[in-house]
Amino acid sequence: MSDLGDVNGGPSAEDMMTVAASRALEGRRTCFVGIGLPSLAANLARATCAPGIVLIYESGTIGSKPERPPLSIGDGSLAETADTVVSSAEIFNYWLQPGRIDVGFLGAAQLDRYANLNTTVIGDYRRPKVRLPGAGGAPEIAASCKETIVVVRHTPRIFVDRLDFTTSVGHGDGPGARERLGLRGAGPVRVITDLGVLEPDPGTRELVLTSVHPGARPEDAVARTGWPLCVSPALAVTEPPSAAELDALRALTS
Amino acid sequence: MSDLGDVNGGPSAEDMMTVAASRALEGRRTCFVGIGLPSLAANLARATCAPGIVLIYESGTIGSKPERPPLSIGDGSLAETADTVVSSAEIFNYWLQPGRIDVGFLGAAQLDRYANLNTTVIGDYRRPKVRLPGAGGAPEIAASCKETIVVVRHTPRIFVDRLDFTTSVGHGDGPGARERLGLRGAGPVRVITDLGVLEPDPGTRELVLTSVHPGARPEDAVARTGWPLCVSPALAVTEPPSAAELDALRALTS
Amino acid sequence: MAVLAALPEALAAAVRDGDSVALEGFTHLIPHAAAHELIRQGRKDLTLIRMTPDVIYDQLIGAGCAAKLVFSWGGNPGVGSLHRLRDAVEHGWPRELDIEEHSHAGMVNRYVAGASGLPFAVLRGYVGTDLVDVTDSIAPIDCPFTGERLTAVSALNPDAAVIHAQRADRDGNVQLWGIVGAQKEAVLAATRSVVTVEEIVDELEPVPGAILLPHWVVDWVCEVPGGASPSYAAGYTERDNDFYREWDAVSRDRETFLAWIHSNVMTEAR
Amino acid sequence: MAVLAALPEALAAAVRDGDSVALEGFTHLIPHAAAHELIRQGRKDLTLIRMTPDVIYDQLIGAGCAAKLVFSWGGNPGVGSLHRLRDAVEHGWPRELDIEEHSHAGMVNRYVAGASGLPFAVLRGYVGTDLVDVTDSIAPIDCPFTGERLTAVSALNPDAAVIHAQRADRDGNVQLWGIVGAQKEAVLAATRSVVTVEEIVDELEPVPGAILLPHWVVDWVCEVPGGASPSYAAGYTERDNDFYREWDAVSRDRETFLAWIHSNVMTEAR
Repeated sequence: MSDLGDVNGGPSAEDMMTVAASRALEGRRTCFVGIGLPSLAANLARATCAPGIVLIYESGTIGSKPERPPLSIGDGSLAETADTVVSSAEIFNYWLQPGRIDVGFLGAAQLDRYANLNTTVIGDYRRPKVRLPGAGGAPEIAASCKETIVVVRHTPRIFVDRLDFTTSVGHGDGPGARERLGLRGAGPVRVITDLGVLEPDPGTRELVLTSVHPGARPEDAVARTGWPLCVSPALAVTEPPSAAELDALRALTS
Repeated sequence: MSDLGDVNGGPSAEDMMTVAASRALEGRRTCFVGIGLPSLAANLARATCAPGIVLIYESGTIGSKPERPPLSIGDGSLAETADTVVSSAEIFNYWLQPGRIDVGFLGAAQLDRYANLNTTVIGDYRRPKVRLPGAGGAPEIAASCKETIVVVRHTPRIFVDRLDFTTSVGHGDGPGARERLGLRGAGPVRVITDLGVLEPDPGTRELVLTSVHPGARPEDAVARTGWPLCVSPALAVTEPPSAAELDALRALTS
Repeated sequence: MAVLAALPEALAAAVRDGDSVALEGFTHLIPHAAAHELIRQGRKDLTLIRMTPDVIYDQLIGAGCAAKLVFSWGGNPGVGSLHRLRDAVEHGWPRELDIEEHSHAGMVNRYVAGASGLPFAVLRGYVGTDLVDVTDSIAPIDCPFTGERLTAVSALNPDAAVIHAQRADRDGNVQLWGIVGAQKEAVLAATRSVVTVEEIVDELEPVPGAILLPHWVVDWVCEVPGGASPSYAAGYTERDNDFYREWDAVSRDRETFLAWIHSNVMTEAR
Repeated sequence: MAVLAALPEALAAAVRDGDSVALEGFTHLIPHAAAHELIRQGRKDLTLIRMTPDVIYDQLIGAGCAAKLVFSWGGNPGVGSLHRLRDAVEHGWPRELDIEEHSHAGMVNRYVAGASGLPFAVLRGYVGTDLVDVTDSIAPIDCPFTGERLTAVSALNPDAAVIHAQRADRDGNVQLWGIVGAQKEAVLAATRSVVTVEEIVDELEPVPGAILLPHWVVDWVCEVPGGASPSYAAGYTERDNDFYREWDAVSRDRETFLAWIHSNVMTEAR
């Protein structure tokens, strides 16, 4: 695992992932937020590069401004700090489905080369090895947001050649897949991990490693990927977290 | 026109119609109210025979308790005195459509022998002689309330042999019509006029005059009806308005 | 993203000749001032959409702004007919008016579909009525699970929605309460939206029963105190029922109507 | 028509073995006390319905009350898996558990259809996912106007809905606010309903963001202060996040779980 300096109290790989994810929200107006790391990253963005961003949680809170990322997406702080709270029916039908939200943040237990996601089962559906929580809002976030960003750890268990179950569609089976399926959002534009950043190739729609975080090596990413991962010839190194970013992150998590 | 004693300040035919309509709500729990005479009768019922009845207006107010019948169904007094106010979408989808409301009160510009109603046009639809306001909530009130009650003046212009336009379905073309159309409410159970009360024959579903108001004669009703109106062999005379009913009516309209 | 603007500028940008426009409201919060501004701007060939077209639609139709009316109940609530609407439908004055006619349940579900990004909505409605024969945006649909036949209505997505609300903050978040009708759905279904408000405030205090339209789904917010009169804004103004009663006489006669428009709309201070 | 009752009596009347039951709530207002009473009453063969089954469903499943789970996200929010749910699905302990699985958007639209008296709802969803293959209550449907293919889901009409709310009045009008989830739809879709409340009051003061379930659509109202704990009731109680974190360890092991149920549910004062 790459490590930017946990021992010295510097940023960890996890911190780098969160910061990189937060930066992906710069210039976005609205974000549909899942729980866990996406919520931390979204609130970090609100404290740094995207102060006016409107955070929308699937519990029905629109414009939540929690002081700390909540444990659950139904926390009281999300409702109390929201511009408005709507019913579950309304959040999915009026707000998510029509495609009015700029970006959706998703996690996954498995992800394939087209950034299709599995959050349902590992193994056989009817008698699974691991029963995961399931779909939640993800299939429609993946379908309807103008763009989605996936935040996952880069491990061979997650980066698989073939999903055990397709819960949420990324770029399907490649070029033209989303259009054929009638999905109106553009799909995943970025996958952010603890090692770097992957983006779909404009032609093949297959994920390409386009950036590595400081201290991580592209070989690490290739080794931890269950398919032959393409590395961009123009591979960049992620800008390390700034002092301001780290301070804001500490303030959110302390 | 029958007259119960306007000159003496006693109840008019209009008063009798309102009182008879209010009595039809006795024992009912919930009523979907149109504007005008139905609203006055429903509020009279609340003041007399049905004190606990929940009045629901298509403007979205549930449990309105106005001191006076409002001019319009969107009056502020309806919202201010309501148990809750919901959106137009919710009032029709969650409250009216599933058939949870006991009785719907309707008026009409034309009514036929099966209590089908026209509130759309007199004459040809595309170039009508009279363009009426249209359907409003009536088609679904007529379809979905457990029962409906129609309140209209008994005139040849209203009681027609053939509607110029079917806006709301009563008993369709007779026995079994509502079932064939998939309408789940029982349809019109009573038509209350300034002359008396009509009810559908249990077999033919055709309206039969079952009661005349004091001072009105069945011949008047027959003469003012555009089809050969059946008069019940057990024709009753409507109980005249009680002092309490008239007092309550005066209090609402003074 | 909401922009605070003057009403004439906002409407000039939001509503063009030939547009479909929903000036929504269920008796409450009717955007009278905005409708008058559309008349002053001389808009033409509009498709006017509303569940309950009342006096302002009578005025827009009588002033010749409308080519088509999409509606479910067109009257002067508690008073009677809309005489300008009748004159247009019955006699083609001042021009022919196309009619697309629904029930309230159908109309509101058309807005819901539009707000939800769906091409249609499903309801129990219209079966056995003649509306099915005269309106193209009604069709049967079968349940894929039970086989039961229901009714579909096509979505409404107006080019512009125009509503009146109690207030907005400086970011353009709009708050309205009381009878809320189909205003949220109309704004969310529309391509562009203009909201007139009684006042613009620093902070929107929460109000029981209030709904909020976030600034990022509203295009223009215009401070127009009394902009609903003679309709009302709960908490701000009262409905002028006398005006509605008097409108009956004003609107019965073409010349009286035109004189009224001239005196009360065309020469109104902007 | 709402009846004020004690929780054991209300649930004994409302929920029978083999029923489909929705104990709804989105993290907020989860009806923990009612779920415990169902376990104490030894209910069997229930079809449990909920968008977000969490700890109480883990408990009901582990206690052997459930034959089937209809859901869209089953986890301990912010903590991880539901180990009793996993044990039932992965190893059939304490019994086999049927699964009917949806997305949130699909589940909530199933409730909306149920509350609206429709046999199905339409959404943009599921296309391209494997959920279509494993779940029978999902089907394609074509727009009769545009020909576009969309997705239909069948309506949910539970035999019983059980929810927790902040308060009710003595007539049984129920008021809840904060994150309101799909509770209104679940109650309106269900044949019978039980609502536990923090308190019963003489008069329901209006609260911003509150919804009201009128007394005539609620069957039983039970005063159960703290009835949502360790979930919370906005304005009354706080969420006990530690409990949710600790549940992970309690629920991992069958014996630890059974001991917990014995000590905390079966012997709880009624």
